[in-house]
Amino acid sequence: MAMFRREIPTAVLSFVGVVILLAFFTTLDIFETIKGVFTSWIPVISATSVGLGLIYMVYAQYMNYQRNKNLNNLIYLVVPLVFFVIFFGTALVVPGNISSDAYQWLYFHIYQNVGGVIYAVMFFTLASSAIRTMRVVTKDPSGALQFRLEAAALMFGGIIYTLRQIPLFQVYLPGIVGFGEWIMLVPNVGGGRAAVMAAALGAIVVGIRTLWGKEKTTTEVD
Amino acid sequence: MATVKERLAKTTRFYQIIWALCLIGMFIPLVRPLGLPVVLSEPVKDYYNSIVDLPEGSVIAVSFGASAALLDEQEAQFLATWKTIFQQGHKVIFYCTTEDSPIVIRNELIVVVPESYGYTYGTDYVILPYSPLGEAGQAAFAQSIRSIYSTDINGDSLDEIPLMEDIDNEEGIDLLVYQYTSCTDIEWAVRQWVVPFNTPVIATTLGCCGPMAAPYYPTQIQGFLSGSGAGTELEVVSGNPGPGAAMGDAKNLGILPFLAAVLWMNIKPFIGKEEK
Amino acid sequence: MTSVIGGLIGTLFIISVMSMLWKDNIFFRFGQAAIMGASIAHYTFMNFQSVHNNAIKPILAGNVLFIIPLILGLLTYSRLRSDVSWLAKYPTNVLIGVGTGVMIAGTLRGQIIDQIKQTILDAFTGLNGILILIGVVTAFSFFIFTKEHTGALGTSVKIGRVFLMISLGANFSGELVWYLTQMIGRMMYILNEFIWPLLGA
Amino acid sequence: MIKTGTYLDLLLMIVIVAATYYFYEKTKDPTWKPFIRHIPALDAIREGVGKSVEEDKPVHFAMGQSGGQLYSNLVSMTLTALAFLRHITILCAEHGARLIVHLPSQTESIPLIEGTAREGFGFAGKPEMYRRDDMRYYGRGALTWTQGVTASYAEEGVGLNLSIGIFYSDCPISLEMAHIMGGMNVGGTGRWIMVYAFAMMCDYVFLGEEIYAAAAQVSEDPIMISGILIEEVGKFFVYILLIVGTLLAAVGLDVAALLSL
Repeated sequence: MAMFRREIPTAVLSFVGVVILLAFFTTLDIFETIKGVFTSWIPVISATSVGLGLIYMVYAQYMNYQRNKNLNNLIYLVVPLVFFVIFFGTALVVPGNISSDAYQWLYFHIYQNVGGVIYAVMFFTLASSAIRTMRVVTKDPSGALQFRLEAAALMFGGIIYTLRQIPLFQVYLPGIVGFGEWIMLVPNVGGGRAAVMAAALGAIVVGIRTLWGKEKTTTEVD
Repeated sequence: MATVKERLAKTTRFYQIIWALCLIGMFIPLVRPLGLPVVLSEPVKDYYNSIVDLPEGSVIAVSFGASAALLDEQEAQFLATWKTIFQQGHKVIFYCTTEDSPIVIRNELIVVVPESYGYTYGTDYVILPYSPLGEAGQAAFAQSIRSIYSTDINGDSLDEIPLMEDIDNEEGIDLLVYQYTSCTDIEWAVRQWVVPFNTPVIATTLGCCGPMAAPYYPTQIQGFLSGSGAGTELEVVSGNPGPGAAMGDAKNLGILPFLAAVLWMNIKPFIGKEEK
Repeated sequence: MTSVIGGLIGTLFIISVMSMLWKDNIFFRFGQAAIMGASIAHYTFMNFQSVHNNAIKPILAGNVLFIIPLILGLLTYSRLRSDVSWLAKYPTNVLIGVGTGVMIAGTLRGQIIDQIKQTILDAFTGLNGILILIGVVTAFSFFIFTKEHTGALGTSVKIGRVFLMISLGANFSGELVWYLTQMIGRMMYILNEFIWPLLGA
Repeated sequence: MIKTGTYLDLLLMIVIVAATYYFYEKTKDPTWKPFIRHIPALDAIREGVGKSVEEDKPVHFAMGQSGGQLYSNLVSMTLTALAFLRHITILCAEHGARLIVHLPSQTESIPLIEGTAREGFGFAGKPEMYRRDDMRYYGRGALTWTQGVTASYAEEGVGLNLSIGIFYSDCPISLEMAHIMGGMNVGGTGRWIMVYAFAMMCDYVFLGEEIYAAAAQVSEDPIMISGILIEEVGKFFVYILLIVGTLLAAVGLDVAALLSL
């Protein structure tokens, strides 16, 4: 029985991964066919598991409310369920489903609209963190001024590319477009490429360890 | 000596003042537009040329991974792209890779109206429904469209759709317009379309994803639009005005308080205002 | 009128979410909870539809092989009972197997070899290309973990970190302007869907 | 039989597989202790757990709104985040700190995440500390995730906020809100595009690929630690290709064709 819990699932993982690699490296059609079958399963497995999240969400909200019966926790328990029923019910029952006028109304004014707000909020949180971080010169405890090279580089890349994206500066700050593009296509590419390659190597090593059956997170968790 | 909490409250108040000023700055041009001109960049020109240089009737696949929440950033790109494609008479296969995409694409096509360009659904363009593809799904799509999508968005079998008659994999695709909102997803297109099949790819994405797409341009991806600014540029270069212009105007004043605050924080140490 | 009411509701939701920038409050909690319910409903519905289109329909059409991913998907729910929770390893391991295989296959070429190739080709295009090469070589040295960053390696890492920071700055800027656009978009929503219709403009 | 255009990929793969085999053999020697440079952010995790206990606030662990990707190129990052989850679970169990895990939107990853947390508490000898209601799921999208996380900070307080994994545009809110609410931010992501947010908002940051090395160090597992050395072999290979390729190009050889093999 223990074999079904550990060894066989690990073998399944390795088999699937190796077949996909063989499909990439070899000209044998059989591997390409098997790869096609596996990759077509992925969306189905992923989509079928979606109810699990709903169960976890409701459970956590319910338990929180049981532990601490305050108004906030009551809101978290009831309001999501109410809106779930409104949205899901409309999509399911109203003719036309998600294309119906009723769903489109809900979607546009609530889902899409408020979805956009969260990114709007990020403008403010990001701006405040940048104001805090982009300080090229600071005072140390003795009162002496210190130049921070890395903060200067961060600010250089950040501010120049910001100016390049703003029409006002494009018009009234000659050369800013070219300079901004240069930042993006030269130093950014130099640093970014190195980071991409390093992360890729890290990912491949973890990947091979996983296919080898030595990745703890996939083998030891029951 | 201020406590950590008090200092935190003080800095938060400072940020809140900057935030309020930014809001006011954004608001003014929305009521009184400034109307500044637009400067074109190379990736946008190449993006546009990739579409218009294709022979008429070429097949373009649009991997559509839109997020409804991000339409402010991408709507100008979408509308200008669809209009450019339809003006050239190319055939289009839209396939939806996020759960928001089917609604977004339908709404976009209500605005653009392919039929007004002489298009017929099923013959000149088709929309495939949502499927959570991920990178593996992109690989599967390039290999066999029918292994991922058995029907179109209306539930009709792909075998009954004239446009899809002879198309089932990357061989039938002349250009991939890869639309995405998660910056590293550009790698999916590179790895699953460019590396194995050399399919020409152009990309349309958020402003933040431009720096991540840049290392792949122009060799692996032929052009890209990043952000609403690039959408506005495409509107200009393609001669299809859209919602991008108003956005550009409001950015001008909205960003100024932030820039002033960064400048102030860097001047402070020199005038002895810096707290330890 | 429906439009103004929609605009009003949308505006109230925008304000409720943004109010968290001022301080935590009950309206923010309400808005957050409502969106959580709405979002999971949309997500669940679209995925059910996806299962219907990509699994149920093919199965009914005779493609019985799709029963397997359907069963695998259902096995993820075994996590809810601790005595059978190990069954969930099968679907997760199939997913990880596919993910790992696809990732390794594409990463070798797309993220490593093609990047090296492009860096070398760039290096012979002029000063900018040489700068890219210097950036790649020095920034890459930052990611060496088996040597202390001192001496020549230390110098290389210092230069590399400058390139990395400029790159981070550019990334930051792209995001900042995007978020600014989003804020403008929401202001346009309030104006176009609520204020102007209300004023009859 | 081997596809043209994949020879060099195969060579790199063979180099890494051979290095993997070599170093796995090395790990069988219990006296083998390779040198790995110290990553300062690692100490901060323990410090942050201590801070949480002192302030009687929970430790928050997040692997990103989209941090449960099992079938994309980012799967390695998901697994790396799980190594940190196991580590923080053990630390919380040892110090008696409450751990709240903010689940990503990918429901298919929940079994793995929950299993890792449960296993971590079990390993530390305190399985009773595992609470399913502290596994928080917020639905799909950055909107609900960031709001859920922010609400949790506001409601329950935040001592340490450990954010490691696949982060998109969710982290500028979650990190900044944790900071504003007095939490200590430690984190990192392998997604280069979002590293800036961590660099700007965290008290201690893992820069890009450092998360893989740090995960190996926290695991204290020789196999995972050997992974760092295997990566170094890969880096050596990259440097060789870069240097040799540049020299060959300088003498006029068609390097593009060679590297397309």
